[in-house]
Amino acid sequence: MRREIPLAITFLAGMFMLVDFFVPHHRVSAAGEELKQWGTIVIAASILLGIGNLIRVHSKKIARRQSGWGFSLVCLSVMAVMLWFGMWPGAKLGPNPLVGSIAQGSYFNWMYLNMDVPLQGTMFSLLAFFIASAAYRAFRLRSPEASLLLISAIVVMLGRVPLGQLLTKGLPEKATLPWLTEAIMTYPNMAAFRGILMGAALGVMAMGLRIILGIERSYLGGEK
Amino acid sequence: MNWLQELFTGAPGTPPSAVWGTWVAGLLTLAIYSFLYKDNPVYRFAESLFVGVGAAYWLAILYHNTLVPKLFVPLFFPPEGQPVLWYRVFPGVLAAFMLLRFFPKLSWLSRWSLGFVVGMYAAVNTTGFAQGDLVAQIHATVTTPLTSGGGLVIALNAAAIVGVIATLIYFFFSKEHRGPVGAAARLGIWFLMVAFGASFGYTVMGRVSLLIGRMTFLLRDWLHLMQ
Amino acid sequence: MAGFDLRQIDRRVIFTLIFVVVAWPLLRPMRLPMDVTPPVQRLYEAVEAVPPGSIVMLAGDYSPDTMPELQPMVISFVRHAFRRDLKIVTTSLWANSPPLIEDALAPLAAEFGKTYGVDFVNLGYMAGGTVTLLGMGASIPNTFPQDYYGTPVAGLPLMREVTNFDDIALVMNVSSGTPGTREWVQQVQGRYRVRLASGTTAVAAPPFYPYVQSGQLVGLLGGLKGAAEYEMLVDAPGDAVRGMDAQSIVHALIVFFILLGNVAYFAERRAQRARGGAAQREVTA
Amino acid sequence: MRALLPALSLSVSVLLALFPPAGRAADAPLSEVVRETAAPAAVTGLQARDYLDNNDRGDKIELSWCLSADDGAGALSVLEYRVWRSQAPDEQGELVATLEPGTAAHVDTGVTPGVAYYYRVEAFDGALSSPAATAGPAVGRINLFQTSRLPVLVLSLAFFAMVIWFTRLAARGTNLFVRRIPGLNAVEEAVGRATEMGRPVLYVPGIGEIDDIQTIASLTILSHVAKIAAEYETPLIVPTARSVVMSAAEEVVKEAYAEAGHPDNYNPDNIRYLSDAQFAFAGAVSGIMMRERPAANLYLGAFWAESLLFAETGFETKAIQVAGTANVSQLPFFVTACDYTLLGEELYAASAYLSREPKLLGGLKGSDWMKVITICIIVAGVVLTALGVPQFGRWFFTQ
Repeated sequence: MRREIPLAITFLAGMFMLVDFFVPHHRVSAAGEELKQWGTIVIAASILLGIGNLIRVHSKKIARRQSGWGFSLVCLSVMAVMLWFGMWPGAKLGPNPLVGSIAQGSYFNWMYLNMDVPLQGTMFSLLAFFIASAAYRAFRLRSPEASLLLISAIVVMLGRVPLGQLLTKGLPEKATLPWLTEAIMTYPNMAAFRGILMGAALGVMAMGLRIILGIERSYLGGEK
Repeated sequence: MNWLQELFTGAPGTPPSAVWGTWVAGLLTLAIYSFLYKDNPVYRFAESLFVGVGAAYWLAILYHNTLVPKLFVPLFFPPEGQPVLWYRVFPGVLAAFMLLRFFPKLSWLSRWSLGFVVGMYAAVNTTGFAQGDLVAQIHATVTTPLTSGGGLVIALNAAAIVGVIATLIYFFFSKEHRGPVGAAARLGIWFLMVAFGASFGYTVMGRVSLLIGRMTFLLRDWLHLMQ
Repeated sequence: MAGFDLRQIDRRVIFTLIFVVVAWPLLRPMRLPMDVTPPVQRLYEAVEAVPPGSIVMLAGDYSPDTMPELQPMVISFVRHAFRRDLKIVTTSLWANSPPLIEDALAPLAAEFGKTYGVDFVNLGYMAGGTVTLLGMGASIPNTFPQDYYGTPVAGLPLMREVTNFDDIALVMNVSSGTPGTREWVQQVQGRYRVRLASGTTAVAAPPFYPYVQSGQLVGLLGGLKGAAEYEMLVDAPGDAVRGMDAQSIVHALIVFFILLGNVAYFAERRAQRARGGAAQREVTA
Repeated sequence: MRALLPALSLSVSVLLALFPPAGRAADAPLSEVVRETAAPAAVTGLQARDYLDNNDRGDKIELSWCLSADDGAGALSVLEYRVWRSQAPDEQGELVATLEPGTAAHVDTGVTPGVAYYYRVEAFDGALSSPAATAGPAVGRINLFQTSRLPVLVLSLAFFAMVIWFTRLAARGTNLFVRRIPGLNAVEEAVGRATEMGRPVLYVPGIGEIDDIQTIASLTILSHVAKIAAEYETPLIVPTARSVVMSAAEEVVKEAYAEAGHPDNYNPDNIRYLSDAQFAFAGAVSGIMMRERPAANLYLGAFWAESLLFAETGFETKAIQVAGTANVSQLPFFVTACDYTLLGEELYAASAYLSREPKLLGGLKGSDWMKVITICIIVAGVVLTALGVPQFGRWFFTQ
């Protein structure tokens, strides 16, 4: 029973959503609408799961004094402070509360804009450096395919910025880098990605079918 | 020193909290960049901060923007003149089951919630991909204009149709890539490589843009060096 | 190769070079000229075609990490919409977006004299991804019962005019991943016949060209360049246009690195072949 | 703004009525001045019918009419049209819409499906309403199938039938042909090379979670690689970014060593959990490459931005590199920096090829034949359109 009920729920939820797609009957739509609202609530809980997991991993690290437990402490403390700012229920003090609110001007919002935003932004901007280094040390014309790839890449890299426009200024329009770039994007790039899109769609559909029919059960976890 | 003063007080009219904020943001930015020299405790400190702030933000906004309006208000505090949506108890129970994962004895109940979510997503994705990425793309390929736009455009459009077919053949696994199938697959890989080249160029562009964004912050908003 | 080996350059030298090359054009702008590409032009025209007074939706599905690319698009779109007297409803499938959208809306609302609740509404974040999109197809007020600040939507005059996508003249999705533009195309555009435009990161843009060709997207802004072109079209050059000089120079530098690296690579291979060493040598070196 | 306009035009028309411009008063026939106090002309030709779309919920009724003769003509312009709905022919009913001048059609979206309604439309000039035009009964027809989505249903059913058919064939043990993916040869060669050189093999199964199908496919290939490594007695290092993936990888590798007949050679220390954080993980893997100098680096699974760092460091250490991922934006970096790359679907095909699992084979074969059908449709559609028969292609329009 520990497997049959979830599989039955999966089947029913899935089949209903399929019917909802093809049948516009108002009773189906009305039920479908409420079901979709349920979906958002349950999915919200699955996000809570991830955050709970994070707390568990870091508290374990601190409890066992594993290497780097100090960093775990930093992580959990800042989290607690920010949660207090953002969710403290007793703090609806005035028209613009600084605590217990997520609105603009609150402490919570300040922490987000001045800590989360720069940290996230900077983390990914590191990649510009790494790409430059890899461009020099690893991107090679090692085969005809790789060569074709790099040539197309170089055209696009130059043609997509104002510099490319400047470099081929005065040439006939259809020989300029911006035109070539747009042509690459609109024709071969479009065609190849359309092929990939269709193939990927089939993969997703096959997976969906297996899940709804209960052939695919790996998401339920290992034990019987 | 006008500039030095501005560094610590901001442009005229800037509230102190904003100046503070910019300083915090600036120092955290540098802490992350220190990774470029090598992995170090300052970087790891900033990284832990990143994880903590991120999780707290997510939890709070989930509470305020999803759980309160969708679950708590309809169940416990319905707006005046509106009935209690008692049937929201069901997703509430499923949501609670989901959290039972943390209790090994009861974690099997979380599969009910998982089953619900996974089944729904599976169906929604199936129809979405079928309509948007399969049928709509077939339609668009079949109706590619081949009679207007001038010789070059017609040729390029025709080439694009051939490209779609060749790419599909490249990802065909039920036959060896020999003979005509092999030739078509070969053509397919060329199309793929040109497309990946475009992707490469665009990815480089994206990463560089992110760096430009951070540098604009450092040089303008923090250090006031840009006009 | 005797003497100086190009391959021995420390990564940190390259890192420093990149740093300088990005900073320099920001401090000393060159203002290289720039044309507008067709997907951006089409997006601009699609917004121009919306009759004044209509409601458009700004769906922000992004986070701070891609803000440099996407925030200029959000700002330009809001400016464009306000200037044309369109009303804006914003939604987010990404938890990170609402404060960022708020950051773009607040100053522009002040500039154009727009009132919250009447001319624009920020509905905030809703969990659920694709399922939320379908919920909006049935009823936007039921899917977002409150706005970002917790005000019930029944209390917002603008939201009384909105039931579902039938009331939305155009959706502008600004996205940096999943759920994002692909989900909007799959779940909303075809299913509810919505005019959908998209602004995405450069990384995400190339796979969306099939959607542009098929008309599933009425226009596409790809990365900072797309944002810069849009800024030019709405006649308000900002961070994106300002970044284009640096972008140009760094691209040139990276192309130079690729060429230089390959020259070194082929020189080394030739040298090895001359010594009679096979690829084996290369691996054991 | 929109609220202002009618108010503005109202006040203008009131002003005009009170103080007619000199020229106009002189020219205007008397009758027109008299008509100022009369109601505007009624609309004509009002029709109400089910919204012409087989795909709605049946909650829409479409109205159309011809504009009032006074719409936009002269000073006596219509300010708005008022639409009333009732369930009896002679009732006034409920006001459901007020529309701007120049509007000659309306879709009433608030009706209960299957119920008969009567409609009245009046032209209103700010003071008086025209006689009402009436129409009805009209019923919002309940639809049972979205006909525009028929192509989606047909193609999906065809595809599902093939998937189920091939899955059953595979389950019965029928030998379904799948061509060998060249990338697998490259993987085997790489492991062989590492053995010759007496150096370890590094296998990174991506940074995806365990429920990512790419991770699952990668673990299948890992099992294959582990068997070869066990036979050759070459150490196999598997760094992971998720603790659950680590336990799964442990199982897979241990089992493979046992199957290859070398259970004693299995070294649990080589299956490592490094870090959940993306760049910390990338840094730690690069460290392994520099210190332990694996001669073959295999990156198969779900990769994001860290792909670049792996490929670069691996290139530096001169290892043979084979990569594979379905994350398209990372493929270009792998193609240019690795010796062989499995592109997108090839990763799944390789895992189906190796595992021979019926559900994977069924999906793969079904997809294959669906691709053939797709190609046939495209060719047929393009040819027919060129021959002047565009209907076939248009049938696939689903919006």
